[in-house]
Amino acid sequence: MIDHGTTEVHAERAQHLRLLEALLFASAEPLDEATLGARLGQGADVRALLVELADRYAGRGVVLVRVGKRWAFRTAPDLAPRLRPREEVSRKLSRAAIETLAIIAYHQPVSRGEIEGIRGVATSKGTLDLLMEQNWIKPGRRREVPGRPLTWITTDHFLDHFGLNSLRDLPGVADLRAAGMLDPRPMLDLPQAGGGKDGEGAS
Amino acid sequence: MIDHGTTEVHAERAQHLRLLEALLFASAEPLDEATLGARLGQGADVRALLVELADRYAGRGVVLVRVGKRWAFRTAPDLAPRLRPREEVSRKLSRAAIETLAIIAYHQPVSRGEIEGIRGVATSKGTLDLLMEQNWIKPGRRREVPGRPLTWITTDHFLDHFGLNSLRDLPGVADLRAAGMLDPRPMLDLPQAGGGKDGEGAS
Amino acid sequence: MTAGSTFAEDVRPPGPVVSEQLLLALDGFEGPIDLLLTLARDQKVDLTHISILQLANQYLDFVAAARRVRIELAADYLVMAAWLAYLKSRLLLPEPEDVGDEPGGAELASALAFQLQRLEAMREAGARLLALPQLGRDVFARGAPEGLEAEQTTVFDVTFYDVLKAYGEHKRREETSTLTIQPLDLYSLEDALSRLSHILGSLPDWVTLSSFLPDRSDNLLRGRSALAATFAATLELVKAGQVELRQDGAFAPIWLRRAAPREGAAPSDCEGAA
Repeated sequence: MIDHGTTEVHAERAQHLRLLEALLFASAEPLDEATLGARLGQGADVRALLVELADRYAGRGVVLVRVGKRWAFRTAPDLAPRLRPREEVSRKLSRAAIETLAIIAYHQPVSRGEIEGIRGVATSKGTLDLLMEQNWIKPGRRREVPGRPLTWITTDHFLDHFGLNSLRDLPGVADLRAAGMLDPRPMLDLPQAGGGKDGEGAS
Repeated sequence: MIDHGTTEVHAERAQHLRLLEALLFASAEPLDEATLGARLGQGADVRALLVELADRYAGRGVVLVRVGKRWAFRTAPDLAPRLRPREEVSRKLSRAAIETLAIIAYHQPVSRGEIEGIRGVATSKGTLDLLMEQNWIKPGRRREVPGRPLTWITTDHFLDHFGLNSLRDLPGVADLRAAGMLDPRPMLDLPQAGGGKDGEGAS
Repeated sequence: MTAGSTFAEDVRPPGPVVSEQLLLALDGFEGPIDLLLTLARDQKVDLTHISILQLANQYLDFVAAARRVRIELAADYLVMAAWLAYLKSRLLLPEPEDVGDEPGGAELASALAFQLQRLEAMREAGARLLALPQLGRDVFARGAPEGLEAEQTTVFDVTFYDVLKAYGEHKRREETSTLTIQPLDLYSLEDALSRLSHILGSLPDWVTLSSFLPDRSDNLLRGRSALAATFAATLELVKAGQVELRQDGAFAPIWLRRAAPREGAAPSDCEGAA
């Protein structure tokens, strides 16, 4: 008599667990206990069932987690790298972004307004965001002028990434000129006095 | 020493099972064994692991099923009445569509002319379209007879949708075959609705 | 068609009289075969034991009745009626001896029976198929699959050189934006003419052209333009008959002097053009 009763209770509990499992599996959203309770029917101790189910899944590839007051199946966090391997996609940085980065590097600390003044064009917010995302720039101090604009400076990661020891190693304008990076595109090669091509270095 | 070895093998197997479980949980679509094998890495006996995993889930609220050559977790079919959303808005298929689907499923590969021969009516344009839209059928090979008619076959999604392991599991397929109902018997040139302008069926 | 009605009058069909309901449902049929199958079911026997002759009669009756009630009846139904009338005749008459390849009445009848059985079988199969637990209706896939696509992290392909170059380009633009084009400092033909005419009066004898050049060695461009302008100016003066030119060989210095007022001896006359 008692045996029969326990078996029945047992079977009902097992069936509740099955249904709970299926409901949580099929739902696109985490489910709260009230919703689950309504689906299981009266007399189901949803909380206890959920705890039992979570126990069963503990340590498995899929785990039952509580998200706020709601419950959901999730793949085990430690498996994430195996499920979603990281893949690096190489992309070109826009010219505007490279130039902005260069100006921050050379003029830091520099506010966005100043960058725009130097570049002569508006800087989209996305550009600074992008550079910050790459951890190349970070906000510096606010400038103590009206409006207290935020300034931008380069990070250590910037030095690291570009193989610089310090900002002092950034080539100066004269170095750039000497390296031919300020050369105008050759147009008319007018013979100037002293016509030597390398005379510019002196200026 | 031996103990240590077995423990290691055991741990690796357990980890494989966890990963397999997570992969199948995380995927929206059934996964084939080759894909799973590639994710698990070399040396994993995917088939054996899948069978073990399916065993573990047998009788639970969520079960591991084989769909053609692919595997997926699905809620247990017996829970359907408890899971089914209240307001069922499943689109009713037309009789023509059901018949056409059945003919394609049981007779595949089958040409449109043959379908029309069996049904005795011309297939309206929307029927194959609708079945294709549901991703239940797809074009198969062209038949190497005059006119090279296109044949139709069912998709893997068809198996998935109707919970079939393979085409051998189509309801009553063995009996129908035994009764000669699936014989590619040359069709009687009966008058057909829609005028039977394409002689495919007669060939 | 006449055959059909004739038969219908000659042989009373043993089957049930065509029901009004069936007539009303005519639009619902998917063609003659569908109708035949429905009629066959009325025989309430296993389709494998169906009497094709009886079925043909039923169909012909039906068509005749339908044509009495509604004049228009799709051509397919009439074609089928004609075919069944033919089949009936083949079934009732003794088989002729000389038919050769043509199928006999019994063969045609069994082919039609098979066709009906097969269609019935496919209908049942369709119903059983749809009774299976269906994904999204009875059986559910994971509601919130995490997905297995690789997580993509963007790596920007920028070298230090790119940064420097960008800055250099920026600097250059800055410079060129304030650049004003300076006029070229050239020695003009007018300058040379006035200078030459000025000096010429004081010349006693042959002098080299280069000694007329202004001293602008600090500016190569101006020096060269002075040479060109002065040479052009001397040519002008030669043309005007005010100066004589002489050159003793190719690339040799060019000599000039004031022209004598119409004297013969001018050894450089022809060479002056050189």
